[in-house]
Amino acid sequence: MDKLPLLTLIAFTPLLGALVLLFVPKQQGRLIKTIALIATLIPLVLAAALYAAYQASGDPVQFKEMYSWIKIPLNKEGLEQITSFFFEFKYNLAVDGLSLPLVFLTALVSAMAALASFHIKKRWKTFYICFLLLETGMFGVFMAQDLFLFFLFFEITLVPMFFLVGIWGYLDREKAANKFLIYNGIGSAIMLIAFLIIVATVGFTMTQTNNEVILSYSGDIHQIAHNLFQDPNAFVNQAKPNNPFFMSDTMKWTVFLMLLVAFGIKLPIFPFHTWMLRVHTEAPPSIVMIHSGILLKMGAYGLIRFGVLFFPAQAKEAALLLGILGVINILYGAALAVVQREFKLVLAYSSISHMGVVLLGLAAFNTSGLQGAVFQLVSHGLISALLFLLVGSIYERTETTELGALGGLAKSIPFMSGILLIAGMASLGLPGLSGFIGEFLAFVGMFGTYKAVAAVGALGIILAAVYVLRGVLSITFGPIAAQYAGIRDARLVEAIPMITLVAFILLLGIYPSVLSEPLQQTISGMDQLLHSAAGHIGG
Amino acid sequence: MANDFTSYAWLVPLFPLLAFLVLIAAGRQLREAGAYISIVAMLASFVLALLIFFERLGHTTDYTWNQLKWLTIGDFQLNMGFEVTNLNALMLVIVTLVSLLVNIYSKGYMHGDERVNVFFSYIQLFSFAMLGLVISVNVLELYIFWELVGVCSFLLVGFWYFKPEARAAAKKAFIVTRVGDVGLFLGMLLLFWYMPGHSLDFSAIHNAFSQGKIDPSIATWIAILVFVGAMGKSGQFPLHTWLPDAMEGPTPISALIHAATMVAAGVYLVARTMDIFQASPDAMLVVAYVGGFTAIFAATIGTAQNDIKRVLAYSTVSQLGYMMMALGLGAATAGIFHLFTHAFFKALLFLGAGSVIHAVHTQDIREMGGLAGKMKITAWTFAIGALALSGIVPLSGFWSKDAILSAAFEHNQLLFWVGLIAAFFTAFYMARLFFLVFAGKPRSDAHAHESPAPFTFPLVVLAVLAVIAGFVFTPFNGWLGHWLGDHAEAETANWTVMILSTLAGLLGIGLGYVMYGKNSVSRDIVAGNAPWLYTLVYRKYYIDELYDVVFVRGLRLIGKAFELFDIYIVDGIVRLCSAAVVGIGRLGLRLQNGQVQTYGLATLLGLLILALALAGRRFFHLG
Amino acid sequence: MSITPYLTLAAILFCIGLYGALSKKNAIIVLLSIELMLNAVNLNLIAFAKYGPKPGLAGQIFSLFNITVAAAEVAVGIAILINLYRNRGTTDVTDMDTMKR
Amino acid sequence: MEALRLQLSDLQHLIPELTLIVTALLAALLDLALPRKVSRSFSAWLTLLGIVVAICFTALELNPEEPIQLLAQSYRIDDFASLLKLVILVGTGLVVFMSLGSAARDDIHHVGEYYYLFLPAALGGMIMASSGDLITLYVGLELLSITSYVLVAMKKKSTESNEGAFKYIVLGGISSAIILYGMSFLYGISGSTNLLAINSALAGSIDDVKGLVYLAFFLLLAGFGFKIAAAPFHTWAPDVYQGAPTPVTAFLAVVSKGAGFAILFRVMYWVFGSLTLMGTDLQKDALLSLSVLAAISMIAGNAMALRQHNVKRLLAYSGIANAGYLLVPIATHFSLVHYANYSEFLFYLIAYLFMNIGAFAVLMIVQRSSGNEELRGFAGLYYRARGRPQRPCCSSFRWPASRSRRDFSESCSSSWARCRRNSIGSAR
Repeated sequence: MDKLPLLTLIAFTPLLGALVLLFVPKQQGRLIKTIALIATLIPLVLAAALYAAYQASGDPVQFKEMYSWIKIPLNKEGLEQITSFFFEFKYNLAVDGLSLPLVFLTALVSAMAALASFHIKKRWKTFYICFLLLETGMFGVFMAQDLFLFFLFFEITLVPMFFLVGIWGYLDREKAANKFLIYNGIGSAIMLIAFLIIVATVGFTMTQTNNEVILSYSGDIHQIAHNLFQDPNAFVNQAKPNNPFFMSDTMKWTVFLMLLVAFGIKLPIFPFHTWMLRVHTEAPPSIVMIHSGILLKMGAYGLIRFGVLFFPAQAKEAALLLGILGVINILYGAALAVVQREFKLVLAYSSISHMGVVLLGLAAFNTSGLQGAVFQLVSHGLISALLFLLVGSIYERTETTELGALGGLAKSIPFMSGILLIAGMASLGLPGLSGFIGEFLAFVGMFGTYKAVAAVGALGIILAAVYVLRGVLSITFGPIAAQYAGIRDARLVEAIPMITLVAFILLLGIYPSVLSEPLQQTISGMDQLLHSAAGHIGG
Repeated sequence: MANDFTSYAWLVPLFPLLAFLVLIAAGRQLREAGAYISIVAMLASFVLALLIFFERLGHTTDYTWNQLKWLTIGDFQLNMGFEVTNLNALMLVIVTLVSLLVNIYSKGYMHGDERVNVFFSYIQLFSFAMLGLVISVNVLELYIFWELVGVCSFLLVGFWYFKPEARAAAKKAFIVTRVGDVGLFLGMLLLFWYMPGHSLDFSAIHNAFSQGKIDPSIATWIAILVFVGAMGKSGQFPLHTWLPDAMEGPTPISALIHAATMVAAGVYLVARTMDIFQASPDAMLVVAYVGGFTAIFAATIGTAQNDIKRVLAYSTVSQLGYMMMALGLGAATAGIFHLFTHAFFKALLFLGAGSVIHAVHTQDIREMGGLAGKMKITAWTFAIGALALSGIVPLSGFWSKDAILSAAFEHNQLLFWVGLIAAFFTAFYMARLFFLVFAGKPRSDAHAHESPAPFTFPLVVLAVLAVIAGFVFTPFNGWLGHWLGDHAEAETANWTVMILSTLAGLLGIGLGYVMYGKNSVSRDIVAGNAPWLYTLVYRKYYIDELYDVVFVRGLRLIGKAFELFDIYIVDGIVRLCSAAVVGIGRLGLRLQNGQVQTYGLATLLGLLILALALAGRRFFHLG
Repeated sequence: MSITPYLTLAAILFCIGLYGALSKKNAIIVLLSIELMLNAVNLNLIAFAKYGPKPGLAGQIFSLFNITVAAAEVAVGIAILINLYRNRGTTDVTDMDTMKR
Repeated sequence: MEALRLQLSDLQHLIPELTLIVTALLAALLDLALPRKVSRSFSAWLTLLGIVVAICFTALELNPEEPIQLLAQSYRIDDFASLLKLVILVGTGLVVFMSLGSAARDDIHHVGEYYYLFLPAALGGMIMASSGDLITLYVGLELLSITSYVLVAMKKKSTESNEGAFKYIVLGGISSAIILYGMSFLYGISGSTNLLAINSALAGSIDDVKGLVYLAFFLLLAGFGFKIAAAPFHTWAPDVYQGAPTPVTAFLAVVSKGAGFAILFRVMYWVFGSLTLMGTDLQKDALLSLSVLAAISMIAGNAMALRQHNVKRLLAYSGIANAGYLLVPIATHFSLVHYANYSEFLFYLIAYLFMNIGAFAVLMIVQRSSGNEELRGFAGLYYRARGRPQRPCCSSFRWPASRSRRDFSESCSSSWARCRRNSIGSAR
């Protein structure tokens, strides 16, 4: 087990599946689906094994896999004393407490979405190839320990997503796909620039051994963190004139804000959210499961990993801003969710609202806040996946998800209605279900830092109840319309992912230690970093 | 000091949970068995609760177990577990007993409903949550169960999901209590940060607050926030509006959840965290005044309602106000005592009302009448309940109300008079209710008959309890106060209070009798002479309408405004950006007119502008 | 001898050429105007070669190259123009706008 | 003073160029001599052969121990030149290859001529890449330009082709004149046409002739900007691209533009941006103007492409934007640690070459089947041509929706260099 490159296996099994699919004739729908399902189930099993094998104590970064990948020698004319001078990107995968749950979440939601995609109507082959490609990209994003690799995987997710939305979506799908691509493209562009600046300054390392002097640019995030925080002699920390590698505070702020915007688009932070509304309404529901369940998390993940952990002092100073943005997200999303007439839009805005909780947890800058943010990520991933799974199944039967047109479905589809109710309850943060833990921890954290902000944000809890109940009850309660009286309840293939997701939602809600244990090391490491950064400000 | 049964207290909520799981899993296949499973589970819980109760009789130390590692927050561990105090033990008995009786009752009441097993499973879930709430070891655990009972209440109120009114009522119940829950939530967060060691355990809270380790201003904040939570659950003004609407649910539910147990959870919460309140006189005062106001406010509304269950609902709100008032006055035992007696006679009244509704298929008291002859057991038990509620000697209600009023008489005269007037109104609307329903002539031609045994058995049991339950704590017998650990309780008989409260009760009943029993005073005396007053009371002081305008429409308005903002400003800016790009493109394309000389000119102008802008600044020093 | 008059003359010539190339309707005249511009350059080069701060032969050689290249260019230009005239029957440059936007 | 004479031994360094000349002459003579009936396709193969041989010879010249300088440094054969020559030759070869068979259909009457005209054009590009002297540079430029004019006009009966060619020649002539005018001032200031000599003259005291230096720089910038179709000197590109036969358009977009960049790079790197001028106002302004040009090109090119329906014009606008990207490494500051942005530039140029030729090849095929160049001809391409769609999607990334981002990642390495500069900027 130790020798097995588990992460590579997880990340590239879907890709392998996609390659296999290339050789399957496109008429073989059943075969294609089976292969795709297997290609998502294997990573799920492996991810579960990974989760089990992860050691909660000790070095939080585990399962490291590192191979030299791209190494570009650079011109060292005029630098005679230098032995070698290069630019290196490594194939560098690992997981820590932060990425581990997200890797598992990805595996889980992808497998469920693959099941839910069974009722895609056209071009299964291309669909699943895109789907599997997307999954590989998502795994990579959460595992990559190198900026370049991260960027690569991040981009890999965009392309299949574009096609998945653009080809298999609803009426306005092309517009949605374009909007998705443009927004995320801009985000990626900004992220790329920020990364390049980081690599070009922080990533510059001079290694001196006996008689060799090696200069290198590296995208390794551990190297970068080392240069930033542990090595006072690193070029980046030396404020000498004409040191092109020094990062002034202004510079750090610039990069931090760039990262905030780049990942803020993905997260999405108000006012960069409009693109995701379209994707939520226009993409096929199984893809929205992925989108809302995982892709949005990539934004938060990136924000934590690169924005907060690379620039803790700046993030700390911006904490109030983050907190206020979080509250705006929560309340703005919730208030809009209350007035939507389309259930998918209700859910879209509720996603915005929930992502605000993540921001709030981040802004708290203490262990509970950070932990809350991670909990909220995982839990929202599960819940929104479940909700969109239901939306897909309901839409398949009723051809609409307009709140006004539906009603009383509890009569004809009691099972799905029950699940919908559970999902809704989880979404509004009912204790005993996963949504509560994240909300609780994030608010606990924020309350320790900015009481007023947290108190205002807590209004969102009420609003969440309002919009969730409004949405769920309009669909399931009330008198039933005649045309929906005969629709059938969930088939087995739909029920399995529903029950699985509910099970995980319950598990997290009832016994959150499952998630909090592996998190501890990482979170306390982060906390120390943040505190030392805070001390830095004070001093 | 044996804790043989007490250490198994966690089993009490577990039985209903198991029943719930069985019912959910097996679903419709169970048919009739569902009800029996529920009853058996509840019976097991009840027996265990009784055993624990008796075991506790001699004890004063609490039994605590909190070793379940639930969540780690940095260096801090949040553990779960359970705690049995004397207060808990009493609550366990009340909840299991009422729940058991309601289960039995429901077997008859819900007979024939196709989702009867769903109904029972909800009740089991509720019982589990309520019992869990009672034995919670810390505030977070309590909050979790607190929310769970809220959900169960929501589910049961909306049990007849196809009725739009049920849907609305369920939604309202959930959302309004949620408002209170947010208060509790924030209070809990405050506690978390200000408690030494971040401990949320009740025992730790007790120690910290009774030893004055917490700043009083913080204590005030925490107390008020916790009280907001209690207000939501216990229907205190201004968060009372959901409770009357919740009567859309099946009647046994009204008895169990909305009269005896869940709504009392707020009172229980305040009693459980009494140390916090005692650390803050201001908060105590707030509790007392809110309670007192709610008591009289809801009692007046109760006089003008025509729905049998709504009358009882407002009565519940009013009685909960009494309890709160007692707690706020520092008379915790009196409050809990009233909770105890109220649980029995209000459950009795609701079940009686259910029996009536079952018989006549209407809830409007104006369409009933003369049922006493046809439904003897129901009428008698209902009368006992009504008398107990009205505070007539020697029924249980008298003793508990007297305890509260004595406390008020001693500490706060204003609240005493408020309580007294409320007692008068209580007696009046109960008399009105009783005479309209059971006396006089039938006003509809429904063939009412006595309900079967599953109905009447709980009624009788509860009626007995409503009679005798009061004797555990009288001015002549202060045992309960000692047992609950409240040494400040006054034990001397206050004859003034007793006489005044009895008078108020009798006066109310008398007025009810002359207006509705003998019809010697016109019923429309108020409606005729002061129609605005009648309408005001009848429309419940327009609170619902006010909330509708301010909150519901307000929120919708804000939402709409945000939506416009989202579409036109946020998205508008985005569109503006894309339009700008397209505009640049258009501008550029306009240049491409096919004329080679234009092209040349553009090149030339481009060169000139570029050169002037870039070189010019060097030569003309323009920056 | 100052170089300024030569440079001025060349600049004037260049501008006239440019003006002609950008304003005349007749394609032939446009081509001629370009020739004028090239010749202005030649004048410049010769002037620099003779009177510039660092005189030398290179300028004159450069101008010889210019003359040759200009001849080739104008030859191709006329050829294309003839072809165009055959197809369109006009030498008016303002008529040449079948492709736009 | 080194020998100004061209020694016979020097010719070995010119073998690639000579190969092209010989092939071109051979093809021309054969074309002239052979009777009409003989198919002219031999010309294509001959041209291709010449190019392949030239590629081989150029490849052999890679990695010299010392840069070879001929004729008093007026002709340099160094890696910069050799690599660019390879790009030019490969590009030309691909264009010729892609014209095979399509030439006749495109109502090109003088097929033989059409093919072998690519050879002097490529030769011009090679001379530009190698030149170290204003005169060679100019001659190379004109050789490329004049042959391009003819190539654009190759569709003899087509009004559009003629019109495009005429526009091209008028504007090209003007730009040539502008370049020359700028060169004349450079010569005047330094008294030499050699780039390095000019640079050392500029490095000396230039304060009294500063105006002339700036004038010269901007004139050159405009002229070269025209050749590489950078906004605002891009106006000719859409019309000429549209008018020209498709392979010629590809040639213009790739080879001609690449050669233009070659001299721009050479001039910037040797004259205005070199280390000897490091930190001077002149250098800063020069680099700044290039950055401005790059920015305008990217924005304008992409913005105009958004509303374009004719694919060829669309590709022209895309080419304008790409010119902006390609300008970035040239415009980037040379710092102590990193001062040769050549590899970034070349990397992007090669990527650009392949994706552009790929796009044009697909365009040609679609054009042939749909009969026009409008974008709607591409609709449903997925369904019509199963095997082929990967090409427009994967090899060229030219479609507006996916454009901005893809190009961005393509220009990763360019931005990289730019970031270096940003970081330095703020370090100061």
